[in-house]
Amino acid sequence: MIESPHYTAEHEIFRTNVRRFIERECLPHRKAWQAECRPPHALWEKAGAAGLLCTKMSPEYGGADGDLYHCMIIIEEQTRACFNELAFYLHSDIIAPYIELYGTPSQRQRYLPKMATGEYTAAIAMTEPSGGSDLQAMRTRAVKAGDHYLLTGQKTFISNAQTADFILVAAKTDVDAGARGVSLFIVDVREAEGFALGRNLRKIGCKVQDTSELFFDNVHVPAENLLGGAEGRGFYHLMQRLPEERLIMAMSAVVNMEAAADEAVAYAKDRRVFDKRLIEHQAARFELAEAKTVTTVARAYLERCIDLFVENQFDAEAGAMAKWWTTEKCCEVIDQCLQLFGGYGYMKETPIARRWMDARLGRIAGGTNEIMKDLIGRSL
Amino acid sequence: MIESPHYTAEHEIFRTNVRRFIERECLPHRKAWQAECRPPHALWEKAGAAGLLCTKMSPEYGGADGDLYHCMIIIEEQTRACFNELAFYLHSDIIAPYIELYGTPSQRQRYLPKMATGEYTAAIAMTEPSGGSDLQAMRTRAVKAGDHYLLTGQKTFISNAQTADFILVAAKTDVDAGARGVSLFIVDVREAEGFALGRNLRKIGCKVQDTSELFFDNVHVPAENLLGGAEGRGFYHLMQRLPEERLIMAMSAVVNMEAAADEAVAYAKDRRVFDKRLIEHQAARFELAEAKTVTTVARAYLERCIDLFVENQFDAEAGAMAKWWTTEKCCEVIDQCLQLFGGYGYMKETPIARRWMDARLGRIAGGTNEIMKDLIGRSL
Amino acid sequence: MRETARRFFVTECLPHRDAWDEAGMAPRSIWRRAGELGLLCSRVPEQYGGVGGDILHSIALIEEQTKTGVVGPMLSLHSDVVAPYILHYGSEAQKKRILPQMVSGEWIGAVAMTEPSGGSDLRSMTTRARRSGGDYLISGAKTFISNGANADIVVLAAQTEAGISLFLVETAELAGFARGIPLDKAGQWSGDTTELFFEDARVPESALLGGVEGRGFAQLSERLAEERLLTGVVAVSAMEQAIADTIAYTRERQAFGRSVLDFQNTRFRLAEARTEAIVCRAFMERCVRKFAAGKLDAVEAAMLKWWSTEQQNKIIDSCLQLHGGYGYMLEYPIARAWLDSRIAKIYGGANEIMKEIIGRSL
Amino acid sequence: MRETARRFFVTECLPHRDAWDEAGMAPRSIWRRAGELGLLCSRVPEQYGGVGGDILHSIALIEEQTKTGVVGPMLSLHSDVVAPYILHYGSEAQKKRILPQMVSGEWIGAVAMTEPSGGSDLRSMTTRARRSGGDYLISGAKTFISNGANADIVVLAAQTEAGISLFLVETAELAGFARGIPLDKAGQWSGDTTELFFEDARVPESALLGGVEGRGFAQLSERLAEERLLTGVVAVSAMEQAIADTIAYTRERQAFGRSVLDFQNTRFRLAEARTEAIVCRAFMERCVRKFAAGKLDAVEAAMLKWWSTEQQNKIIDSCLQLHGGYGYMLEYPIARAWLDSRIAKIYGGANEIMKEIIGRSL
Repeated sequence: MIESPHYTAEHEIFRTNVRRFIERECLPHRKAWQAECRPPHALWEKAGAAGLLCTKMSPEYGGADGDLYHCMIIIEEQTRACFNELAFYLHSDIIAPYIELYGTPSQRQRYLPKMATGEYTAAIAMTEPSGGSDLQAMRTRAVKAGDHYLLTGQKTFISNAQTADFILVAAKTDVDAGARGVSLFIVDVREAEGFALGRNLRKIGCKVQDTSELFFDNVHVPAENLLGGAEGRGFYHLMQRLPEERLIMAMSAVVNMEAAADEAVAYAKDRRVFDKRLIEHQAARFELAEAKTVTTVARAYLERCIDLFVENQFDAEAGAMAKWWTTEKCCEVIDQCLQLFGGYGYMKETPIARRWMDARLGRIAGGTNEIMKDLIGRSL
Repeated sequence: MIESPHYTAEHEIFRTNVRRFIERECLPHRKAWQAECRPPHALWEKAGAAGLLCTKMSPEYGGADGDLYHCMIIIEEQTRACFNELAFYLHSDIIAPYIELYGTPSQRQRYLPKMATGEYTAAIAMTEPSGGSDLQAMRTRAVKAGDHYLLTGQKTFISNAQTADFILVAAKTDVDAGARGVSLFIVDVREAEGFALGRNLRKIGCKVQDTSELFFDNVHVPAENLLGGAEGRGFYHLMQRLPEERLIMAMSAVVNMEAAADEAVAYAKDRRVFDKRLIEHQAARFELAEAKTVTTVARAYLERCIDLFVENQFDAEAGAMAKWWTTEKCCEVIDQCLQLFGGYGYMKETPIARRWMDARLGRIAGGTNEIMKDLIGRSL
Repeated sequence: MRETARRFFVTECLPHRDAWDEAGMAPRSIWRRAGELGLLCSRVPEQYGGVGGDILHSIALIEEQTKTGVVGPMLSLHSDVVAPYILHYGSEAQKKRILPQMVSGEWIGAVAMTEPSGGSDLRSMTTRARRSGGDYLISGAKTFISNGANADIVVLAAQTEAGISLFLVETAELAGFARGIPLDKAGQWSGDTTELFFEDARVPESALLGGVEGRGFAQLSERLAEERLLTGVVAVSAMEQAIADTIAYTRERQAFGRSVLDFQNTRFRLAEARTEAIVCRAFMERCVRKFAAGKLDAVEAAMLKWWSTEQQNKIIDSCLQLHGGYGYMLEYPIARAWLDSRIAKIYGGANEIMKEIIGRSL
Repeated sequence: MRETARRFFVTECLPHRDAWDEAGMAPRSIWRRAGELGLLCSRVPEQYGGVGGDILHSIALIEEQTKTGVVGPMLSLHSDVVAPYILHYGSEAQKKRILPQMVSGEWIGAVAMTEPSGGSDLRSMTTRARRSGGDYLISGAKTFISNGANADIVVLAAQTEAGISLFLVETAELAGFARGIPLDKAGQWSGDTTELFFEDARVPESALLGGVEGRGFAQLSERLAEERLLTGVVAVSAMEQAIADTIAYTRERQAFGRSVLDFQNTRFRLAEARTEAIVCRAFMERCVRKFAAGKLDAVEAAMLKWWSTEQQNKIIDSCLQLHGGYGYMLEYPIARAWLDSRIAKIYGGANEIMKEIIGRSL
């Protein structure tokens, strides 16, 4: 799908695996999972067995010692199959690294191997109903009581929570310390008293991906489950991880708009209207020329971002730029392409319609694009 | 040019006069005036003699007792001739009404008849170099000293000042009273010691219209020249006049974009490229269809605004909306039309190029469009 | 009438929206209820059972329905698109027979123009009606037919010897007629949309609308201006409602210690949206006045259609964004408005077709 | 080289900008000075008097010139558009004769393609070169010719029997050749742009570039990718400079008691602009790398040309707006940048032509 000098033969074998997995293990069940509004827990175990999980993780914990391109390949193959609605990367490339990078040795030993096999699935809980992206305004509290913490609060928009075995929860351990009062806890929700899984929220798109509210009422969390073992590091950890998380979102957005443009070109070459192929109408051709230009520009930009990332120069501002710009253009290109499909573009069976519904989340998730612009604006 | 049920036979006679005046008295001199960056004072006297000035003013003071449509007709005829670069309406419909509505009887008697004949030309000075549109931050002071005021301060972006016989100047009479400390003064600049006319600023467009900096250094202004005779009314007067002023700017923007679209349609029908008329290329045709739609929508909206104005329901928010939206669309339409002219669109002799340069000011003058949005936003 | 409509949509439709969404259509019973309340075909004259209202009645109904966000039952299509075909081109017998049943909600109407292969291109229509004795035999397939799953009466476009003609097809017990299952759409879930199939379906000669073959294209063109006008009405109502919802939401919602509405970006986006909605309404109302005076032409109707639906989508997208994460959740009206509005740039003639109509008139 | 260029533009050009604007062109003396400093034709090999640099030399020069906002002398046209025609298609004799004079700034180069009636449509070209003895006689008119008023050497496109061909026309003492007065443009005032007229102007057979008739279209197409690449370089530099100027201005400028940069709207607009500039630069640099590797194709060059100039104009317009009233005053660089940049969407092939090139490749 993608020409890149970075893909090795090993990457291409991996791609074949991924493609086969999606075709055999995901697509046949898509409708059922959409109806359930979540994937089954067994999917994660299958994905683990197929080597799709935690590809970047150290082999010490069962990972594949891979790179960002493994994540990219999964995104590419999901996109090709128009199965972007489930974020595999959330488990492998967003949550697992918190434990691998910041966890204590025993936390790593306990959680990472099971994440790699899919025995454990995970979620991460930052956003709160009242606060949106404002981490400073976080109300969830963790009060130390001997050898454990009591966690109380509420979270929302939490992906993967319905099947999660544990959830990485951000909470204030010191309410007066602002950002420095935030800590992360690994909450084993299967055995946590006082924890309640709220509604699985109905969304515009991304139907297979569950999105839930969470309630914590004096949930007993052992002190050893404080990530990294030291209080007040949570905000710092989150901030450190954000550029990579946003880069992954940008990867997804770019690949998605490329797929949309390709589908639209193919359709426009095939479809006949007013005695000509659609692409022979100049206005349609110009729309496609614009869409192809944007995707080409976006790909060049993405490659630059990945290069910077590899060189450890991809900072918060760069992450914010990549995230807002690519998700914005992704929606624009998809909307423009959808229009070319006419009435068929509005039918859910058409991939472009699903891309349109799914992609809209990109401008909101991971910090709204307004938050991104604010961040960039402050750094001018 | 414009179909409107509001135009009477008298209006049409007036239009003929205006058109003749522009053709005979303005266009032949345009180049010379552009080189001078200002019109001659005599132009105003000629305009007065031809009945073009102060058409809305009461006959008591030499006005024509007309309506907003006279102002509109002048704008239409200027636009048709692509001679928008001089704002006749500034003299007649923006400045004169301040004196007619808020002036003392003797102020009216002294200034209005001479404004109607063009013997006096006028300017209005609000903006300051440091403050932009922020009237509250005004630094120009008027200190009472017996039967006169001493005016000190600096103004900028003042139109018509090079030929003005008097200038309506906003100044603080009470620095502690905020908006209620602002007063307006009629300053007879021909005889004012301490007054200095600064540079005539070089602009992107609107070359015939002079735009100057003004300096006041203890300028002696007789107390009888305080507009209306009472201090602290200036801000209120300015606010009251703004909706009409912005409506006039909207009129100008709408008429201007209509002219641009018409010119572009005519050109596209005439010009042949790649073996077809330009308008036969679908992409060009769509551009024109869009431009014509925007102008049609804008005209409907303008008519609604005028109706509201006639019914005294055109408030500050409505004025702000009309101003930003029409000037924004005016620039968009003109830019889009200019593109169709290819290289000719960049030549000053082509009307579209001059429209493009002149119209850009509309998004800035009379309060930037950001100020307009701020005003609307606060009223939500 | 407006008050009755509001109550009807709020108390009798809105509570069932989720169920109707699930079913992919509104039940026939709600059509009869609408008929009972006098909400159907308000412009049909009294002699055919209606109340003889004017375009403002139609607009009031559309506005109230749009404000509640209830998509199905698609009353306006029935009342303002189908009924006028019969009223303008039908024989006296057809009017007497069909209109009262449409007014009462016993019969539901649909229009069938679009074909799977043709989109907005009427000339490429392949559905044919050929004479057979005193009847016509109709064969072909239609798609994207709103109200198609329930329609008792279909205004059908087909090729005849003399060109495109319209037929009034009564679907009850019509041999050779079949409906597809409702299409699964990105939005407008309670508005049923289906394919219709005709295979030598026999209709009497009297079903030919207007009595003369080959008038279909002219009839469609005449009626389309009205349909596009009303699309503009929906668009304006939808954007106004979205703005109102968003002002309320952002005023309430707190972020970084203040109301989201207090952020300059929020205020600017809403200031723009509100201005654009007011501009759009001014244009729409002028078109309504022209229509009422019999002066709305195809070009201006096309301008209204593309412009208003473009603005509708742009504004609703921008309003959704101001809702943050909640904007993506279906329980918020803005999420549904976003899904429901996208088709407006496509139906009733795609916006590109509108630009073509305008461009050719220059 | 970059440092020399910067000093040259800042100290030897910028102070004269107003005078050159007034004159509608830069004087010949500044060309010779640029030659002296080694700023002309930096990619010409040493054997023809150049320094044998690469595309990065050209880019450095363009960036430094764009940053100062100096339009004329239009060095890049001379060095990066005209010289390569000679370098790629000229005979050894032509290269030896012409290139050293171009490197030194003795001769100024221009390209003459566009005609009054044809715009970007090369096929409709009416300028003709017909054989007459051992020579060609050229007749026709060209317009929008940059450097036209001073050009000593013109790469001229004309119809020949075998199709469009390019000629290297030396203008000194050329009978039948005339220049129009410099055109009065909306911007780019010191960049002279004129019409050129040919009436049976006699050039030797050797003036035919490449020695074979009918290769003109192919030669133009080959060179245009390079020209469009460099247009992208100008665009990126111009937007970066505008953003830097605007950040500085809005940080300094006070309104309503705080810095204009402190307003959320200002920050958002500049955040957008900065992101777009970074995106544009990433794409431009990738195109440069491809060009250097001989792999930049016409389609990608077309993408860069339209996209970058579109962004350039959008960003500069938005930056001008953030200057408020001062943005409209010519003493501020942003006002000139706004005027100067508009032509970029038109020259080097209008952006619509670019979309056509891309669209046809799909």
